[in-house]
Amino acid sequence: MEIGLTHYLVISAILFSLGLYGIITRKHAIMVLMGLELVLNAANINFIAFARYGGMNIEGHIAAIFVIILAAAEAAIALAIVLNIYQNFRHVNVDEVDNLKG
Amino acid sequence: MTQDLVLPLSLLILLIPLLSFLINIFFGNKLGRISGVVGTTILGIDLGLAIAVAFTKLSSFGEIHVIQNRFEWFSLGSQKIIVGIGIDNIAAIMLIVVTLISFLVHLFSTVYMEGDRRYPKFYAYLGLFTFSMLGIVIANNFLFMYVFWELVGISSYLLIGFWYEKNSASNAGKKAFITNRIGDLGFFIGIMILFFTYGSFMFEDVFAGISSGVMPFSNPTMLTVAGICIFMGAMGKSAQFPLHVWLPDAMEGPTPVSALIHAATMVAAGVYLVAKVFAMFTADALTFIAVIGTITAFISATIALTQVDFKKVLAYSTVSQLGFMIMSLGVGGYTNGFFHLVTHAWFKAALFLAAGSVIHAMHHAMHHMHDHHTDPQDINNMGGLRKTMPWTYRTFLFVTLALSGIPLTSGFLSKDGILAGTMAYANLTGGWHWIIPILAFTAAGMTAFYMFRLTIVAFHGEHKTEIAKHTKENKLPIVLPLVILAFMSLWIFYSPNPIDASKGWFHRMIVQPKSAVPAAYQWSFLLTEEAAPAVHQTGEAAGSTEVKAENPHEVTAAGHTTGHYLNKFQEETHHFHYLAMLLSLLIAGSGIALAFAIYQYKVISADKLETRFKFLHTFSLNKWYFDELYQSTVIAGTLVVSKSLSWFDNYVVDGLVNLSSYVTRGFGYVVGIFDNYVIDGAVNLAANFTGFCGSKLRKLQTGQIQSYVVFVLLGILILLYFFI
Amino acid sequence: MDLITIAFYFFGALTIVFGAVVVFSKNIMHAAFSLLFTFFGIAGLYVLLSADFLAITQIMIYIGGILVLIIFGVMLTTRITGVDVKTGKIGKMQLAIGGVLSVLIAATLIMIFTTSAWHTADSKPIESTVNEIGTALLTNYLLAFEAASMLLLIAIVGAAFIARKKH
Amino acid sequence: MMDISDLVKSISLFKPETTLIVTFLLAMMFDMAIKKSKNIAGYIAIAGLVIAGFFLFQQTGANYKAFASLLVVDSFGQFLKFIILMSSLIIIIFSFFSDELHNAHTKLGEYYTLIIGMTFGMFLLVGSANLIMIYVAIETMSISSYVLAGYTKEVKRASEASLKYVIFGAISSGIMIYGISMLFGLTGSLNLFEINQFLAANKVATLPLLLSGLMILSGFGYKISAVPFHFWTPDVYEGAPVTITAYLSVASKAAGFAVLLRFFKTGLLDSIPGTSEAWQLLGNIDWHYVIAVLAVLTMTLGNLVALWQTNMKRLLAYSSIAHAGYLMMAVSVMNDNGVSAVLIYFFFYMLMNLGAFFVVQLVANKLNSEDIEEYNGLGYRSPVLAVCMTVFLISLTGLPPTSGFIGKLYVFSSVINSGYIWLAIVGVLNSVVSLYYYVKIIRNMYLRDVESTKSKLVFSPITIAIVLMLAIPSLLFGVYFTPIVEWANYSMNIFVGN
Amino acid sequence: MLGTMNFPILTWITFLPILGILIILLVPSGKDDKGQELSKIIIRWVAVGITFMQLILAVIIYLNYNPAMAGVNDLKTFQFVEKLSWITATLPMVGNINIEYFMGIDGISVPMILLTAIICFVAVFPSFGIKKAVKGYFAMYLLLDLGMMGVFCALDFFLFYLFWELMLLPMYFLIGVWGGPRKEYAAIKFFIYTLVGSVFMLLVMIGLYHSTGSFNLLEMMNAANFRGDSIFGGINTTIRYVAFMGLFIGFAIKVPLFPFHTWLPDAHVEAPTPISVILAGVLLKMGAYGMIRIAFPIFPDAFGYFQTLIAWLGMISIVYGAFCALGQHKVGKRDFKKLIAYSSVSHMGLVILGLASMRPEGTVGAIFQMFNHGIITAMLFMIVGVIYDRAHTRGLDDFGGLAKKMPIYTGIMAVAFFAAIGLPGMSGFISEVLVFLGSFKSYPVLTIISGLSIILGAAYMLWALQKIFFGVIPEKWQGPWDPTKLIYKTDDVNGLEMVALIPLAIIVIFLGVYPNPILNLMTGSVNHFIEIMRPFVYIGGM
Repeated sequence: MEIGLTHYLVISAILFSLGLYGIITRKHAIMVLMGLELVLNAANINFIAFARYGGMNIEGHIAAIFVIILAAAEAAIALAIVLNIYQNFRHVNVDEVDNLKG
Repeated sequence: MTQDLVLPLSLLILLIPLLSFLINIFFGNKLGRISGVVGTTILGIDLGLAIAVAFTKLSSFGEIHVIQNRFEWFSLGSQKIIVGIGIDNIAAIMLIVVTLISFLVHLFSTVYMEGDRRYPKFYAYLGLFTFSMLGIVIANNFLFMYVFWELVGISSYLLIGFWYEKNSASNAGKKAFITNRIGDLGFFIGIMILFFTYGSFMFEDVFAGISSGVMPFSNPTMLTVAGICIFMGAMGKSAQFPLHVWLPDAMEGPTPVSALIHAATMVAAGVYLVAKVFAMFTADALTFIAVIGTITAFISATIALTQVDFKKVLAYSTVSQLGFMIMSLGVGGYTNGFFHLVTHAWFKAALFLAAGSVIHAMHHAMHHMHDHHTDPQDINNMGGLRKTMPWTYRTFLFVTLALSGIPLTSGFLSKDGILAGTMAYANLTGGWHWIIPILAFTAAGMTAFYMFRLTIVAFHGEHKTEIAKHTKENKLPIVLPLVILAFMSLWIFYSPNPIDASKGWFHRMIVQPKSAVPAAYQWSFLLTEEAAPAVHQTGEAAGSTEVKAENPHEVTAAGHTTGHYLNKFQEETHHFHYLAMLLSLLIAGSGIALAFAIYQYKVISADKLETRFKFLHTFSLNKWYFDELYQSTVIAGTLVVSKSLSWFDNYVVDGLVNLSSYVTRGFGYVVGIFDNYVIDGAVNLAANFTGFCGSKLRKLQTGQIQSYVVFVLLGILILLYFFI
Repeated sequence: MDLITIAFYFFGALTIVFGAVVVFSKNIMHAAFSLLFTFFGIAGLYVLLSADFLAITQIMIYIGGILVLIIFGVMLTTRITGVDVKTGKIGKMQLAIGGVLSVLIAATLIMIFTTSAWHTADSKPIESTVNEIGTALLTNYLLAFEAASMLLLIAIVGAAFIARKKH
Repeated sequence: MMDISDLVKSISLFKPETTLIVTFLLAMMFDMAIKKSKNIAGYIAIAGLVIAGFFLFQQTGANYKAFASLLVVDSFGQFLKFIILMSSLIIIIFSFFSDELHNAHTKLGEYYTLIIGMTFGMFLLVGSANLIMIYVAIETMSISSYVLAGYTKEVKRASEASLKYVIFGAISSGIMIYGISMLFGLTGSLNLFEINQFLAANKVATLPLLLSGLMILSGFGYKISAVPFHFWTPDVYEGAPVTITAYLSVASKAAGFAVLLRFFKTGLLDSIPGTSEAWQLLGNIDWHYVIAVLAVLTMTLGNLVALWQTNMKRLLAYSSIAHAGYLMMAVSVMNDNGVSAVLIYFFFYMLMNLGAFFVVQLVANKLNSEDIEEYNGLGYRSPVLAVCMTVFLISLTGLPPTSGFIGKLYVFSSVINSGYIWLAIVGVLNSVVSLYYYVKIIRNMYLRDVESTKSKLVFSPITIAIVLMLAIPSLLFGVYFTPIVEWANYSMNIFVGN
Repeated sequence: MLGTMNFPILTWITFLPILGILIILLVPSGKDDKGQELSKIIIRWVAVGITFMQLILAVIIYLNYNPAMAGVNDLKTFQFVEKLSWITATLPMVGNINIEYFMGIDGISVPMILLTAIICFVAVFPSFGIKKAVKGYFAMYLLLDLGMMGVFCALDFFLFYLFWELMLLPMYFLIGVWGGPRKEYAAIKFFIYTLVGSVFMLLVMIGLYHSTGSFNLLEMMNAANFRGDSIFGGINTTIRYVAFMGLFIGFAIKVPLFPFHTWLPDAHVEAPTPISVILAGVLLKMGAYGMIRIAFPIFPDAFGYFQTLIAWLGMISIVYGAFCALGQHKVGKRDFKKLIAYSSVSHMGLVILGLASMRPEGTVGAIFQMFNHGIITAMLFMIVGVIYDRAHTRGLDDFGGLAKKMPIYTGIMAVAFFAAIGLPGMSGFISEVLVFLGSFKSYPVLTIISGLSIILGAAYMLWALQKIFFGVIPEKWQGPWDPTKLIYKTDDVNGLEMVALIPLAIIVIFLGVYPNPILNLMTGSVNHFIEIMRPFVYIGGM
């Protein structure tokens, strides 16, 4: 079978779901962030795959680049915040950070 | 006096008592004792004017049906509310009745109410009452009638509850007012039907409309209904079965009030109303009226037999006599019915004032003896008053005779006419209608019996208590009214012939009005011989200030032997005149005789009778077995009926009234609960449900970020599949 | 099966298997290192998709930058000296919900991806994308590019502020 | 390809944003240079905002696709940029009086700087016409706001808020970018104008379009706190400093609505001539209905849950969710009337919501609590403040004669005019529910603790003046609102190209 | 004639309270006790002055009003018209949005303005008893006054709505701050209940605006102004029925009509005396006024459709309210105010029944009943206030025998009670009779059932009268006044209370004897109103 667009998309879909699963189920904040990275990478696979099969559309690549840049920035901020949480709570279990509710 | 003056003077007569009311209510406290004098004086002036007006009307303008005016009270653009005042012959007579009795009661009260804390207020209320009552008298339209009807009700309420510290008094006032309102509702519905149909409140317009054949809702039955509705007003005010229950309770009011309102005037208003609008009643409505009147007359007569409270006896007697009047009007005896109203007013007022006199004396005696527990109104505490209170006794005796229908009294004339009328009616209509004269005669007999029982027990014999022994005759202001009223009960005032009133001025002046009801819905025997023209005349004259009715004299002149009477009924009444007279004399006589036998001469022991009735087998051992048995079947039988009817009245009729009041209040309670829990509950439920939803939705906000993510993803999925 | 196919399946498997390890692993360090392989697999897929520049960027920024950042984070927030590098117990309910939801999402996405028509066009002759990307970034995407630089500046300021100890 | 003339023109239209960048840098530098002044960055920020406002005003009437269609400069954007600018300005002023911030830090350089950065991000977002640009802009404002939400970083709840915010925000934008990738796959373009043209010319599969649309909506929805993307809102609003809460509730919402409307109108409008009455949207999906359902969910949830809140900030958070619902009602009608209603509403919403938060801030300064019970007897302890608060709350409820009523009037007007009677009924019933919790505050202020022995609260005249400056317009615009309506009507046309 | 002058008298009478509010707010609260007392006195008399000036203006309006000009839907025959452009803005879909400052009065509003002025003036005096937060109280009081006046003057729907809603908040505060023990509940209930009603009104208002392109009420009454394709265009459409119902419910809540009445007893029971007076005296009238001014003439076809239902609701309210009042002697605490509150439900039901009849008698009667009920119920509530001030209880069981201790009071009370049960010679009688006469023509059976209220009314009123005034004075009333030992003051009414009560009593009796001064005002307008409605309504009977 010829490898086509759909194959990549399926990989992306699985990766996306895995990422979400990680976000939902992991306690550790950094694990949640890792899940998030999977999600973003899934999106990137889409971009690149669509770009490739949409007539080598460079826009997809640009988009992927921006996603990577922003992921980096976001990761930096998120980690800083997680560190701050660690300072305040002495742990980084997201499900235990639930004082604000209701 | 010219005709133009009649109405302004009538208006003055109407307003003068209001002045009394205003003076006494606003300045009463300053006036103090003088307020009685002021009130009496004002009423005296009023009486003078009333006499002048009435004489003018009757003597100079007797042939003019009604002197009246009409003016716009207020308007709603095209729809004008026209009202007016009018004096016809019955109004003229009523003016005198009301003002004279009111004047006498004012006078009487100066002594009787002496020392009451709210003496000025009493006079104020009397003034208000007189004003309202006069308003009813001179109204020539339903609206004014209703207006003053209500005002009479409220002043009656105030007067019955005058001693409001007593719970029974304020309860009685309330009961009277509310019971009256039930009748008033009917009255009001009747008015609405008529206004709706004929577009006017004026009697003449309504009658003209009816005689032109226009029917409410285009249905002749509705005219009957309207008539009965109007009559319901009369049932309330005139204490007709089953709305009569308030009247005995109303005796809680001061006795002069009972004399004025609950004997002579206000309770007669119902009769007056029926007389005023007599022309609009259909045959069915009249039958209804007659039946109600008969039932009332009979039932209350039987009840009066056993009462021991002085005023209660008189109260039931009043109800009974009102029944007579209503009955008379119902059978078509217009003139006699109204005649009885007038004669009854005098002697019943006299009876009540005499009762007042007795009670006043008893009170004084009790006061003298420092006794505060004995019931001063219980006839068994009296006895022998004949000696201590001679004037009271004499007048009382005389008016008792009048009430019993003994010749030479006015009561004889009027009652005899009524009884003859019932017989004529039964004869003309036949069938079960014969029950009406039978019951009427029985009631008449009982009237004589219980009145004499009262007289004998209270006045004759020995003093039954020490108190009775210490009673003294009252002062002049109390005695004088009694004498005047007793005097008024002489036959001579109404007819030169002591056994036939039909030749008197009264019967000449008070002529049965022509029925406005089309012939198809009216008793044929009530229709006058000549028909249409007079009606048209009325219709044409609708705008003018006065209406000429058909003149009886002209008819007499034009007609021949039978034409002497206006209609078949009167002719028939005349036929029965002597038979009825004979019968009634017989029955009244035996009633009196029985009373004397039992209470005066103790030929028959009342106590024993009662005991034996209760324990029949001990009766059988008695040596006067046959004798007594014979006697007791009549008397005890009557007693049984009386007792049971009394019971019936107390527990069933009154009970029904009370029950309906409980039911109403209970319903009010249920509605209250319903309102609190269902309607308001629904509102609160909506609010609580909203809050509940909020509190549940709030649970979604767990505080855990991951659950939020789950919700977001779920949300997207649900939205996706929802909108697909 | 040609080389490309084999390569695709290799990189695809690499990506997914290690992706799964990332989210299922109990040990956070294992997860972090698995993430490295995932990223590497993705970079491989990029190559297969003729995205040479992206593949390099992926390796450089993600593996070189972000991952290192993450590992630093792990180290700073977890007591390395202790044994507690595990990520803690997770409620069964949460796992079940997460599992079901992820499967649902994957199923939905795969369903959509396999059944829908996508915008496709004949590809131009494949050459290096670096040139094109460079041109685009400085012309059509100039603003986005500059804005991203601003964003990074903000991120630096912010991250520095947050991560800084109390002064 | 972009030519030089386009670039020159674009740059000239980029002056407000440029000013913001310069301000950002200057603020940072001055803050580092001048150690003594605590608020120096704030003053610079104010100056910068004023200048930016001036440049923004200069753009009146401009309609241009700048930077090769990355950014659109139009009157619609200008209106919302003014809203954002004004709220930034007001928030900075509020911050001068925030004990919360001043107690936590000796210097607030980063704070003001980040506000400017966030303003910059929002400016970009309002004008973005390219999905990548939108993503970058959202991230720019988000990253600033994550930090700002946790600015009082030693405070536990602030750091918690910040964590939740960053995780939720990152995931939402992750989902959004995945949606963008799918849209890119469907249309082969990231530019809204081109997407529009592609959709007009070709038929695309409904299901992926819907899914990608919903995923993109999750990015926008989280900015405007639409259900079910709202979950961060209460927690973050409660945890963040009051000033930031207020800022998030107005400015970032404004930017969110801007991009939402622009996405639909620019990207999906079927631009057949003469269809300005109601927008025909491309792609065979009833977006009216989708947004309407979300609007109903949003306002209902916001109002119902708000009933139970006892923390003022949290209550106002739910209230702001509810208001997002009302606004979405106007969005859902998808016509110019709706846009105009959104703009009008937003202007008034800015006044009243910022006012309410400022009162919360002032009270918290004095009483150290945001608990609703602390407001007991406030009407007697500080009459002016309480009266102003009452005005804000009544305005938020939407009762005349306050400006909030005018906002609601226009929203319902647009809804009814489009025939969505049921939506209007749900809307008004919701505003009845909302009355309950707004009045609860009024009740506490006036009905509770009437004969209080507690001391009077004295506020500095300048803070009172600021509150009055928000309260009086809230009232005045309720009886004379012509200028705002005219302005909104002038601004309601979203630039859709040729 | 003032009517032809350019003096904007309606603006003055409406906005005069603003002046009062400003003065009141500027009065310094005083430093020491003496100063505070002085400031309270000043504030009170400012309120008296302002309301008195309003009363004078109302009388001037009354004197200069020309009853020959009908108004209702005809701008030319409206009087004292002030019409200014207020809001003009272009909107894309509906063209210009035009909101006008449009005030004017006709025969339907003049009695209401008079009523408002009278009630607001007399209710100031019982307000003297307010001790806490006097400044706020009178400011709110005047604001309420402003709103009420405005409602009766406005002819622009938007303006009307503005005034309508303007009353809510002051009312909330007046009940909530100065009310009884359950004031919070009552206040919020009032607030939410009325808001529910008015939001529906808002929607219909917007719909009407979109259909006619104007907020002008008079234009809305002309079917020609509705664009054919607009939502309310056409006739007898479902949406018009729904819209009418929306308006009707909005107004019915204010009336209050069964089953929307449950806020009323609570509000009355908890409100302070003067506010009960205003609530019963003026506020309830607004519902019925709104129906006549807005709901019925704008949707005559829908009115025709629902006419019988409305008549039924009127009847149910009459009987139901009366039963509830009667039931007061058993349910819970026997509260005097609750009794009167329910009697209000009953009496206002009469208004609705009269309106539903669409007969001149019924409609004139209904409006007159609004006026009379305003005056009479105001009296009743003040009367309750008088004993409440003395006894600090309103429980009917706590009283008895007061007639002896307070004779003047009893006299005034009797007037009010008898007026309330429709005794002839009192104004209530005329209106009751007119309503029944009118409704009997259209709905004879319903009218007869409603007639039950004549009996029930007498029953509950006399029952209350008996409870309070008759019988013996309870122990706790004897001896020197001492609230702590539940010994009550038994002074008779004082001068201030007389000032409030006597004029009302005079009005009641005067209008009972000679109702023309009020009836003449409205007959022209009402007849015109009926004429407009005639093609659409059922008038029953013959």
